[in-house]
Amino acid sequence: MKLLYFAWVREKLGRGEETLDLPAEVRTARQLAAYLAARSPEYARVFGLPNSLNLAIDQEHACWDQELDAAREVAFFPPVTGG
Amino acid sequence: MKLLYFAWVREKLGRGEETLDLPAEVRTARQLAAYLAARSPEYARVFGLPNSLNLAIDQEHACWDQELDAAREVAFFPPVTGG
Amino acid sequence: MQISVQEADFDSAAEALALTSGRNDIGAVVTFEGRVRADDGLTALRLEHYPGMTEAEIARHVDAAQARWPLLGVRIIHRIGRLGPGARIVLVITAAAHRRGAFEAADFLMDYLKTRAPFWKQEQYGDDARWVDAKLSDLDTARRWQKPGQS
Amino acid sequence: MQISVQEADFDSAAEALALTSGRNDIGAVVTFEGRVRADDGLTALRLEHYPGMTEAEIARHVDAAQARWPLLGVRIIHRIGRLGPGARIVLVITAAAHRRGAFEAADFLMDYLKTRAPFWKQEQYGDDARWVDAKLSDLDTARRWQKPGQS
Repeated sequence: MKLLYFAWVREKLGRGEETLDLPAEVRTARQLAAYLAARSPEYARVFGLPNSLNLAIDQEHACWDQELDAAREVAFFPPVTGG
Repeated sequence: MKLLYFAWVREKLGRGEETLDLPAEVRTARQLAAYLAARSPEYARVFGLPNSLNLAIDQEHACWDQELDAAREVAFFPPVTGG
Repeated sequence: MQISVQEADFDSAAEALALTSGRNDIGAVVTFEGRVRADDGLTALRLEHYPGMTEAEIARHVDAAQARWPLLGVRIIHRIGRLGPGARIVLVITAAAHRRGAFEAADFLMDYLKTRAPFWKQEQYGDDARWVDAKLSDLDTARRWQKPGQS
Repeated sequence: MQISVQEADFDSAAEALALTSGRNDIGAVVTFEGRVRADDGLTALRLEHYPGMTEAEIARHVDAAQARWPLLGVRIIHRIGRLGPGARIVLVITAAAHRRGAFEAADFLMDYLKTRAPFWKQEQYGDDARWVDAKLSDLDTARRWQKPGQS
């Protein structure tokens, strides 16, 4: 699965995207965040408090309890500030 | 006193402005309309039904029962349709 | 604030530039342009106004808008005379630090231009001409801006 | 509708012309331009976005606006990259027969660009840079457009 990171999420993780093979038990966005938080202290700092993050599944805004199903890409980012 | 007429008021009266010496008993805009209505059938058609007209006293929107006082000019016109 | 009543056409972009150039405190610029629609075979509009009162009445409403929203610039142009289909009639530009004030003030000013500024439109359909009736819906729209207790 | 996300500056007047030229059914054109304010000594903004999602998300909101108001044209440009004080950031143009739809749709689209389109702003103050926090007031403002029952 392709993961994308934007704004300070990208800066804190030191990368804008990566591709991971996820274990079968990671079925929701919340489970994905928990899985990522366990990878390293950097990931724990970003994904330990997912309430300050938003996410998109296949380029649509999504909720933490949404199923990943056959998603091709998941993006994590702070609340948007365009306009 | 200078009287000004706009849009169909001007067309129906056949003039855009005129200056009249008003009798002392014409003290309000409503009394002025009644005075004008008595001048001729053309004026009666316009000023006999003042509810379809608006007016301004010295270039400010005014009400029919407003006193003319020392007004220099009074204008009669249909509801405005700019913009 | 600058208010013009004129027969000549206007250039909205040049007006917006004049209002905002060299300023770094403006975050939002709202431009409203009104145009002549060729509904029902209309061949032209003719616009008449009350010289002197028009400018004073618009200035009063710009003052009211400036008292209500923190505006950094206002420009109003209203055309008079004969205007063909597609012609520009009216321009309102509002500039502010934030978008809410700019949007609301432009909307407010258009409502008051429609319901208070002494302009009258005559529609021409070939040789036939008729004065446009005021719309009750415009009065209702303008009434949105009244505060409780105002009539 | 035409949606662009670009580093290049834009010309609002040329965009409005392209949207409306040759049409006699448009009575109202509302243009919103957002600009960089130099508040508190800001030296630049840097704007980042999510390519692909940005365009799709904006298109969804333009569709929603077109379903809600009888629009005759919509043009949206959002800039990305480094923008200095006074620079244009965002353009929304709406065209309609009547002014109410044009005003409301432009206002609606700006609220949704602020709260849903995946852009992120970083403020630069000399060598210091900080990501802009989302404003709760923007969410409240966008919520005005929800119909009863929507969350």
